[in-house]
Amino acid sequence: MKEIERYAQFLKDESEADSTELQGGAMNSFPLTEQVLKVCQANSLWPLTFGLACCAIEMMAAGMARIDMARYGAEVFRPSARQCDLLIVSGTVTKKMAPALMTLYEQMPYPKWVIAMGNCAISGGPFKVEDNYNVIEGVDRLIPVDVYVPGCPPRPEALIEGILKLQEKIAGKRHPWPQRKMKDAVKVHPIP
Amino acid sequence: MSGYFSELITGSKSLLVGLGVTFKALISPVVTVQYPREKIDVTSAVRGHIDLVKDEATGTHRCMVCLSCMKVCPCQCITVQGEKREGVKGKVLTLFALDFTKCSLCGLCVESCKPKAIDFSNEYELAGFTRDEFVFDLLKRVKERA
Amino acid sequence: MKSSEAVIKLNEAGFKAEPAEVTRVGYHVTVALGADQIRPFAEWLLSEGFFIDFLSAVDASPAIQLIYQFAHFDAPCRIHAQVSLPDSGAVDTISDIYQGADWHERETRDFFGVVFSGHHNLVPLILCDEDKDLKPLLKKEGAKKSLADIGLGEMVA
Amino acid sequence: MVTKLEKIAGPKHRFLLNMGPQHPSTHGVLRIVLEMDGEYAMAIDPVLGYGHRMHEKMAEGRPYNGFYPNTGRMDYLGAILFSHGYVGLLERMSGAEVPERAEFIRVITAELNRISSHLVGIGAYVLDLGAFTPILYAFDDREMILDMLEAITGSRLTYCYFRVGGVTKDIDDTFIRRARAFIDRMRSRLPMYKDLVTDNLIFLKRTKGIGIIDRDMAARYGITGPVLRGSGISYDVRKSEPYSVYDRFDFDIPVGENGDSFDRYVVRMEEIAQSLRIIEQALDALPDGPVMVKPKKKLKLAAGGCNYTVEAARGSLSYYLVGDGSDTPYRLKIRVPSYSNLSPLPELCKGMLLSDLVTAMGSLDLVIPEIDR
Repeated sequence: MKEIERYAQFLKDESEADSTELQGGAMNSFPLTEQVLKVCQANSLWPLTFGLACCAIEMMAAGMARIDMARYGAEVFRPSARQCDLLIVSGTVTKKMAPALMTLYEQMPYPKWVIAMGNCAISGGPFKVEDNYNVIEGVDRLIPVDVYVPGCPPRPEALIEGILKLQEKIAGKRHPWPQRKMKDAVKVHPIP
Repeated sequence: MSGYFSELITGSKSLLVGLGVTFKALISPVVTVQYPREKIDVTSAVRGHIDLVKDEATGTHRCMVCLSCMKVCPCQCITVQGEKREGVKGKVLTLFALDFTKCSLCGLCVESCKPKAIDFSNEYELAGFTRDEFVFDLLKRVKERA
Repeated sequence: MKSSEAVIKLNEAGFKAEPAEVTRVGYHVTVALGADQIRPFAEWLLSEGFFIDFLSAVDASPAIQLIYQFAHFDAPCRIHAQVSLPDSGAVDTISDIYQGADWHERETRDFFGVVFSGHHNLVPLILCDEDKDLKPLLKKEGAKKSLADIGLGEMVA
Repeated sequence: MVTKLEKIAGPKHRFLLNMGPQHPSTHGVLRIVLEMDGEYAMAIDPVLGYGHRMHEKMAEGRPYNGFYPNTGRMDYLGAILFSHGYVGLLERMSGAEVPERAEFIRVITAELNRISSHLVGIGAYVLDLGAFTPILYAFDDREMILDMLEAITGSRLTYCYFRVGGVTKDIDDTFIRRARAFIDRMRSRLPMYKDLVTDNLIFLKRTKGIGIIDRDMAARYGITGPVLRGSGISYDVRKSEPYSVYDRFDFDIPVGENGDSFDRYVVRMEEIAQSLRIIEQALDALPDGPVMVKPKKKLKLAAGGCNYTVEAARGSLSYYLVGDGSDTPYRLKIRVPSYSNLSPLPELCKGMLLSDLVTAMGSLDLVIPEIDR
């Protein structure tokens, strides 16, 4: 457990120290370019194909026809961490899984973001019990987390909501271009 | 050699049949829901986090601090506190906190509640920047809804 | 094989088998085994075409009870065997007869610390390396109950 | 076995290859350490435990009804089937009465859940083999089931719907109408899956003759479920040890011929058709009455061991419970089907090409958190 904690501290320090510099690189000195870059980043998040438990099925469902994640540029699930900039931790992280998860996070190139999906990833969820000996109580103890999506498991819409929140964090606006022009009125899609 | 060509033909045929399925899907109605512009018509049965029910008659909650929900919860995510007050029968609710990040949405608390003071909300699309956002003070929420 | 037939055959082969009330306990035959009988028992079952359902343990005083369950593909016949762990803390492996028992035995070692002598690879399966001596399913002092209290007493050979 | 490469170049080409725990075709968090000879897997060592969530330990620390949410979280694709086993076990031990209507509703929802589980299994399997499109259709059909189940259970995946003595909510006319519409739709979609996948030459070439399981191997490893039935053995707990009201329905057990990956896939497709038959019969014969008999306040079970076996989506699932007279289990052992179905992998895939190993493993239809519990 000590080793895992040291590794987590290392990842945290690294991301805090260099986050601003690494996220935009030299482009940070040009505000307009930076803004354009950020809108581009927000509109083409590439998640990692990484399912841990129940929530992974809802993550898959979010990528399928009904709730199409591709509408937000986040459909390109990459099997390799080195091609991704979004890690969706969808499920329970166990003690055995923790080093692998942190390695995956480290393998991702900057800029990178993390969504903790589901109660298990947020706090251990239903497995945060007295005699817990194997479940990590919250993935934010291991890696920095940007957006939390609670639920057990959250509906796919909640994951989309999380991605919209993440876009808000990256680009400063809830609906960066081109989705900004969306109407406010919400239509209800009936089930036959 | 003849096997090679017959395989080539059956293979091409199976591919064309498969493409036909794709073509049919192309002209069939769209199934994608344009969330968040469109929302699926989720039923009232859908389980969001629990919430205190507002009684229309009295304009307040119906909880009588029997603590049965707190005891039955397998995940220990509910904290209920009450106190005795002068002139009031039974206890008065002072705190009803829900740590939604530990909840497993099993519904045992709602079933165990005799006065039907708690029910599932329909908030199924939560997301936030910290985990503390999901520790709800349900008593405050029910008062705000008034 | 019918369960009544299995009881007769098991007794003929030298194992203490009894028919069980299936609507109450969910298995057809109970067998009380001695620790030295496990391997012949498994060999007999394999030759009769039974498949391994699971293998596990229950922590109780005075000794951990090992539970073996086998069933048959062709007829409803579920055989439930119980073995008392000897003082040495080790029983014979059946992982070379029933290869499926390999993981079950490793899991039982993880959770209860039972050693299966003769097992070819008794390393932790489920738990991580630093927890290999945790034995999470062993009862704490005071919580452990006697065999009679948990209703498994009458089956010990 | 000596591979071509080994004949030419000797055994020097062996190297270790790590597959997982993050790998798209391990269906979750399975890790496999492979000793490769060129492209051939010569030794296979699955490493489990990346999704171990202590279900058996948790059962010992909480009342009997506190374990309901856990049952749905082991095999999250067939959550209702796992709940069915658990409530069946408690009912057998406590002798609780279940209204007939509740039993029928249990069968209907369980079979719907089985179909949705098989749809994910098939879609993900074909995705492993490189075809992306079928999973879109499979999930589209699955969403219809989830809409139905969500309307009565309140959740899409990890249902907590069954209770000792019945089910929490009655089904309504909307559910019955949707279920009947779904049966018609699914029956019209099955030929489409046949056109798209089953008849596809590439799929046939990838799966035929890969990963053959015979009867002896099945017995030695305790393989059950569609994986076993693909080998031509018609073992199904719903028929051999009928539980609930399964003995009242007329359905077949589909079996394969050769026991290869293709047969396992076909068996799953045919099981969907059989499940539709069961649902149709159950809807026709649905009796009236209550759906829940409220049990006594706290469930306390007498001392003694009890076993309950059901047919889950992936094979036979056993709960073995030892009670001690209190309101918590003394020991709960859960025999999960995928655990035994995965264990022959080292023997099954020895000397296989790596791409065939993915084929064989995908056809076992694994859910890893179920294996690790």
